[in-house]
Amino acid sequence: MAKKFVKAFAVLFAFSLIAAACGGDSDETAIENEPEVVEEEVTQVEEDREQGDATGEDTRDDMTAVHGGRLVYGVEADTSNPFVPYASSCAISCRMILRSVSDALFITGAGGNIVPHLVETIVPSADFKSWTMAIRDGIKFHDGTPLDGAAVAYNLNTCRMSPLTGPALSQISDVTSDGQSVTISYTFPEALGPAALNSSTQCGFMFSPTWLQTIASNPLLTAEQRATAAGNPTELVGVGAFTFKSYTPGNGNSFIATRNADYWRGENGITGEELPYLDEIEFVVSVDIQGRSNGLKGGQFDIIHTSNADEIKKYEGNEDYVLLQANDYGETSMYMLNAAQGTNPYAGALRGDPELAMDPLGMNSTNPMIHLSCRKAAAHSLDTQRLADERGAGIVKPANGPFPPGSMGYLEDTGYPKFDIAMAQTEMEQCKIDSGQDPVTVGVTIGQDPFSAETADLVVSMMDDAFGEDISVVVTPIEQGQLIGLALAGAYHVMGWRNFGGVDPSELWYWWSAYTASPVNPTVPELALNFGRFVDPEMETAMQGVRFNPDPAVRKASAEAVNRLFGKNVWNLWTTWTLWGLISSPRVMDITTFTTPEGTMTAPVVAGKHSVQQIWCQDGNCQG
Amino acid sequence: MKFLKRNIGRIVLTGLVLVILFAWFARPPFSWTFGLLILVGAFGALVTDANYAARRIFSLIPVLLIVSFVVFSLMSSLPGDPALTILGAGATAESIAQLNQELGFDQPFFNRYGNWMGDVIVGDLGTSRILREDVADGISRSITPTLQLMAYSLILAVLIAVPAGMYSGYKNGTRQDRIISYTMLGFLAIPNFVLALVLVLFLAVGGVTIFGVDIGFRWLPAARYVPIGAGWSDHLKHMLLPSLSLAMSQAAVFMRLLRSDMIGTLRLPFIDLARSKGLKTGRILFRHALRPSSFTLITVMGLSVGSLIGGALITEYVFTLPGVGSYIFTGIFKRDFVAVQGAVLVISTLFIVVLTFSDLLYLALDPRLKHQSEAA
Amino acid sequence: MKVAEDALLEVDNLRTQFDTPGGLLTAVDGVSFSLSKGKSLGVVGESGSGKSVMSRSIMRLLPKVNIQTEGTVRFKSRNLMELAPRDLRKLWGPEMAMIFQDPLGSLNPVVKVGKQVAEGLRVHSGFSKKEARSEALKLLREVGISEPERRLDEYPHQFSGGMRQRIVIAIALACQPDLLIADEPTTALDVTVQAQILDLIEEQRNQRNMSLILVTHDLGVVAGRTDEIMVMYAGRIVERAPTKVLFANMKMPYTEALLESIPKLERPSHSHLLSIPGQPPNMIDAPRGCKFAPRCKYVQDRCVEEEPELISAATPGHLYRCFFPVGSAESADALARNMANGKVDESGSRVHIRT
Amino acid sequence: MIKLKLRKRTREVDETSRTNNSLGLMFWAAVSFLAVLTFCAIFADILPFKNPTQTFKGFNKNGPSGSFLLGNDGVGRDILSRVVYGAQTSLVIAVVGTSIALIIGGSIGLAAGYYRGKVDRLLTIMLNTTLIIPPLILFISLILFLDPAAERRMFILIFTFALLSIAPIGRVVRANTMAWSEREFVLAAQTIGARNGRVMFREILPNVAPSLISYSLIVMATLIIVEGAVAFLGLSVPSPTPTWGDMINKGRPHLDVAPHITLMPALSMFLTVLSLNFIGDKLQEKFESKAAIL
Repeated sequence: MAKKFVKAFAVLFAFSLIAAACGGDSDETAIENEPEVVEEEVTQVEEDREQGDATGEDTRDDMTAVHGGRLVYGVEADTSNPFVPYASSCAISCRMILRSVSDALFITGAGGNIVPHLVETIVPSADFKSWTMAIRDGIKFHDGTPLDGAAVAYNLNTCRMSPLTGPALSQISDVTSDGQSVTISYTFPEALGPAALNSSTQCGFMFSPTWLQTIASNPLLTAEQRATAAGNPTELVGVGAFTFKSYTPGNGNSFIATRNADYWRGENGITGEELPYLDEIEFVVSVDIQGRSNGLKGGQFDIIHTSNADEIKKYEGNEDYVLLQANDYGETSMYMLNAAQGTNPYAGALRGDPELAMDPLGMNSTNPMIHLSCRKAAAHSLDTQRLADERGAGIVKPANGPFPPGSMGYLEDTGYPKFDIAMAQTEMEQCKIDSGQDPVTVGVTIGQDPFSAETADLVVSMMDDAFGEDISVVVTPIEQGQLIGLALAGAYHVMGWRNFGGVDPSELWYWWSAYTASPVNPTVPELALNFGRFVDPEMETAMQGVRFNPDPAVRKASAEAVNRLFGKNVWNLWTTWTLWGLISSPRVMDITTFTTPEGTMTAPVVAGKHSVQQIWCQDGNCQG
Repeated sequence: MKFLKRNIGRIVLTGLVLVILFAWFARPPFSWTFGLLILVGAFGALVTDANYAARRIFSLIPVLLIVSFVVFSLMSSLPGDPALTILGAGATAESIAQLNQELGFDQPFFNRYGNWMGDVIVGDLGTSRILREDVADGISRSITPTLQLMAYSLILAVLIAVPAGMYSGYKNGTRQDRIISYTMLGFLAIPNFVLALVLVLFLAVGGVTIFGVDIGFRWLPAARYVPIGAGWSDHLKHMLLPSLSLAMSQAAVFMRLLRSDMIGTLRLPFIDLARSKGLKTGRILFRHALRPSSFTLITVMGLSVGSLIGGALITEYVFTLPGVGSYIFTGIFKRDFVAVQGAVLVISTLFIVVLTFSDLLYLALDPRLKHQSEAA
Repeated sequence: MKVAEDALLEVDNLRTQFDTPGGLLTAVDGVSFSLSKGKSLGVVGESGSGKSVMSRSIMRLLPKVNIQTEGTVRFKSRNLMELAPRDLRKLWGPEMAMIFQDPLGSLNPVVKVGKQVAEGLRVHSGFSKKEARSEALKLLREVGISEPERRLDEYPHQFSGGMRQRIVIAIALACQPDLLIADEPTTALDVTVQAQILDLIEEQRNQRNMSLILVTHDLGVVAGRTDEIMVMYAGRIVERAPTKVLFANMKMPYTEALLESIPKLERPSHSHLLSIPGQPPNMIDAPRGCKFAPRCKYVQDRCVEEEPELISAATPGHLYRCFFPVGSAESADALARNMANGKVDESGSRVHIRT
Repeated sequence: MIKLKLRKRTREVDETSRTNNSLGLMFWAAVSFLAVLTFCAIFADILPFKNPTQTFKGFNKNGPSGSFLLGNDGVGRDILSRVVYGAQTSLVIAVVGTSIALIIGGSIGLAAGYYRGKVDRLLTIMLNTTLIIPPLILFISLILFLDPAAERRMFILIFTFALLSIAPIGRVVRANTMAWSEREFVLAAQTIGARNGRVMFREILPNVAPSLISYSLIVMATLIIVEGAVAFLGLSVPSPTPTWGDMINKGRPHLDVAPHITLMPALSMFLTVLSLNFIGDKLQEKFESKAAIL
């Protein structure tokens, strides 16, 4: 009974930490999230895209994998420094690196279910408030430290105590270990438990505690230990298929990892498999999509990734390259709005401060978007179909909420304002009264790449068309990696963004909760995970229905209610469902294939991320 | 005592070299600047006299002070809460207070300047909170590709400009002269960022297809940096397009200068004498006319390093090169003040050193000036 | 015109024209003469008389752009006008060499003098670096430079004007040329140094049995130094004669004027250029008749109407171009007439009416 | 003597084919191009150009057509009007920047060249100080440190560009002033007791002016390119105000499918810079040969 319950929820629940992220080339910046249920194996890319979830699976004919080769992967950003999970704003590029040097406790299965990977078995207590995991025996970190219960507990505790990742793990009350087993205690009954620590979650990746103890930023260290800590937080010591070789920060530089001959799934490992196939893998930072694309065409990169649909479209039908498209685990592209104003009774209650200010520094006081009328006016003025057609090369669809088609909570009509200039102008009149501004002045923060800037130009022009002299928009480009910082600190009015991918709405609660909408930790006065900083009691109620009610019908209704609340309150300006593209040389095989030691297939692409252990190149040579 | 007096220049120079050597070993990024400084000093001592070279190098000190002051003033005019801007995400109240203290924002301006200069002199440019890296390390790492890029561009520019300028000056007024001059005028008008795009499009990524015909090639790499250690040919292949895109407008400037100076020189009587000796035209042009025509060119080459550095910023961005330009570029968009400040300081120092070098080179090439400097 | 059998250089009807914005400028106009081996010829004329252009035309040193040269220049029976630049280069240095007016300008300021002297030797005689250097050393010693070992490695600006000209001479002599053209070699030098340099040239010419063309504006310079003198005016030869004959019996009023302009002790040397009143004619649109007519104190109507031919005088080898040769009865009459009608003043100077 | 004459003559000969009174067809072509461009830029609001920031739905990346003569950019804006309004930005920055530099650099150069000695040394040091920091780097630091928010970008651009052009202009004026103040008429003016200011502005300046003007054109050309580089990095006047460099940068992602988006602004910049350089060259040649005759 208990086991069945777990399984049912395992499919539904998944959890992700901050996947602070940045689309180096897309017009929005991503906060990555959870896998979503893949309804079926899809073969026809085109067809799927019509349905809103193209496959990312490498469907080329099976050939026998061979060893050897050096893969050069052009990645979009250098956002990850340092890589230690508890301190990293880890975007897709960073996740790819984590996947190469370490493995996660769990991994997302092909059906969106959660499959144990480093964990062998998992058993909950009767009240689901405590979960005990058995870690596979015999696995060693690259430095020889054994992966035991204590090591896992140490990793989890660094994340719990970190100001960055702590808030997302706040439901964990304690982590204890004994031999190869780890027990996690929760303050609430948790239907899913630690399975949330999967490969989509940076804290699910395990690193050597011996090494972590040498890192000065480790929150578990005492002041004296910190003073003598001399380890380098970028020189990752994990359990992964590749071992750290070198890392140099900055555009054009790279992270290099070489084959780990003692990989636990290798010939010397506990499973006796022969992973990985590649001798070496190099992730080269190339923030400019044109630079990345040119590098692929010029043969400097063997594979690149991008969420720039315009660039993806150029590779369609190009037989010199293999193009995989994926929007399975649906992120949504949007213009995020900062609604911080007034006080927050929810967080205030937790902190014992009934007057807890949402915007203590007054950074958002001149933002007209704190008024519903202004948000509505902006939403009415945006022709999202046009954005999809002209900026997404017609291969992406306009979005109307955080839940893409096929996911729970998706609605044909969420009540989100439709493109309607007359309505926009009506709302704008109200907005001018509400905000007391004429013209209404708003700042838009975007990534610095030309494509994002051009998209922003289009958006501004749409607003000009609708409002003319009534609005004044100032666009500020900033480096992708810094966008997350501004979002966390609430230092923006409107921001180009990409977020809310996930299997189940329940895992998205902390993005939307009032508890995380204002300073979540007394020692961190600025940071909030609810980047939009909206306090919505109805949203709290609806999210509780999604999180804690086991009845699928209630959950679905609650999720739809969440979607409608977004539509009604216009907390974000939705643009399109995000599409990821992996473009590679045809020599690179099995890019997205990955099976567990038990033979379970895993999800090929999770919001652009995929495993690298089973990639191989024809004739053991990626460059040909 | 007499020995001391007579050789004061030599002694000072030796002392300077020792100090610099110390700084070199103390911190890496200055190895470049100071290394060059040593070269310049040695070169100066060789071609002129030690006294003059030492004087010239000493005169750099006030200039360097001005630069550091300008850079520091910029840093001090930071808008908003600098600590917050620097720390960004992940800042704690504690760390903000600590940083404010560390940066000494509570102290008066000149105290801060003094402290900062103290750090800079021993090679400590501070730590970038955003890159989470020692700025000096970052710059010393990224300056290698930039210096290579600049060196290759300069070499390419000279290789293009000298023959073209000499030929054009020699053929002054003819159709060949006009063709070369107008072509170069054209290159002067093509911004390097456009040239970079065009070169990549047509020589690296296969060009465009017009009416079903592919125009373009895939001869050269379009991105990435390969260090010399990974093989010279590979290294040069990767550097060719970036260098070329930087070199062309410089070549145009150089060529035009050389051409007009060449025309002037070829009118001088010693060219007639050289001809009357029965020398071949090539020998006359290269052995007799080139050197006296190259003085302006050398000065301008020194100055052109300034625009090359600016150009490197763009070129490195387009070609995904991890140079100092990329470092500054990222720093700007990440609002990483410490990193940009350090990089600007190092680049300016480098620039000044190069200018001094070109001055001394000028001196070496024109014995008349050397004579004057000795007399003075 | 008859040419001696052993002529080293024969110039026949040489004409050099410059293509200028104002029109075709004729700098050298139909010059013919010959020079035997070992002989020396002085070419005398004012600034702009075409003597420098002529010497360069003979050497074929003029640039090609916008300049036309006609006629023949035979050197050792080869027509230089038909030689390719390659072949000319082989002549320059070992066969014929030139010395220029400005000793500082003639030396490359950024090349050590030793190198400049040795350069021709390296190119033409195939000397090694060392051989060329020792030969250069010898040459410098021959032209009278003290401490030549040290001075080989010095730059031109470290030498005085006279020393520089000595170096230029050394360069010209380096490859033992058969013909030396010295174009105003002493103009830029002090009077005291002038004589030394001229003596040096003379001495070297005798030693090497070399032919010499000495171009100068100063009749005094060539007096007694060259075997023959050729006087040029407006691009033409106006008088030519063996030196002694010329001084004894000059026919051309222009030569006479030049002679009068030789610096006298009581007059500072730099004033001599102004001593012939009037200006040389415009060479683009030259007047009909005798080119010297406007400045000539013997001028008659005929001189303005008609240009005199180059005719032989009684003395052998003496040619001149005048209707009223100096010392003849006609000229005395002409002068008297001019004084009478006020064209010439009491002192015998031509009165000029500014137009 | 004859030597000098000869050289002067050959010099005139060389230059006939090029300067020979008329400035040549190319010169007038360049002048007309600039005149048309300037006219369009000044009267852009009156002339029938489309709104440069208006995006036309469904026209994105369209090639040249009847209603959009130079085609449309990545979001459907009219490239022709963006080129014209971009010229406005470029020309304003170049002209104002150069003018300020002319006034400051010109005065410094004039004083340094006229007074010589200590004044000269001091002013030369001042001029050289502005050369210490490489131009683009100086500009970028100014942007970053003074105004990351892009609100006063235009002002900073002009300020920096003026600062950067002071030294080159000052040097040219200084050298010219030195040469001219040796001339007889200047000495004459000085001997009759004219005041220094009068001599500088009445006697020297008019003679220095021609070469100064032609040099200013070359400085302007340089500024246009530097502005382009700055805009290419996304640091010039904030979007959506059109500038050529920004248009080139934004056309970059579409280079392989719609090259005209990049080509048109690049071509405008190329022609403008070429014209300015060409006119500057020609004028310099002309003034130089005139000065030589004097």
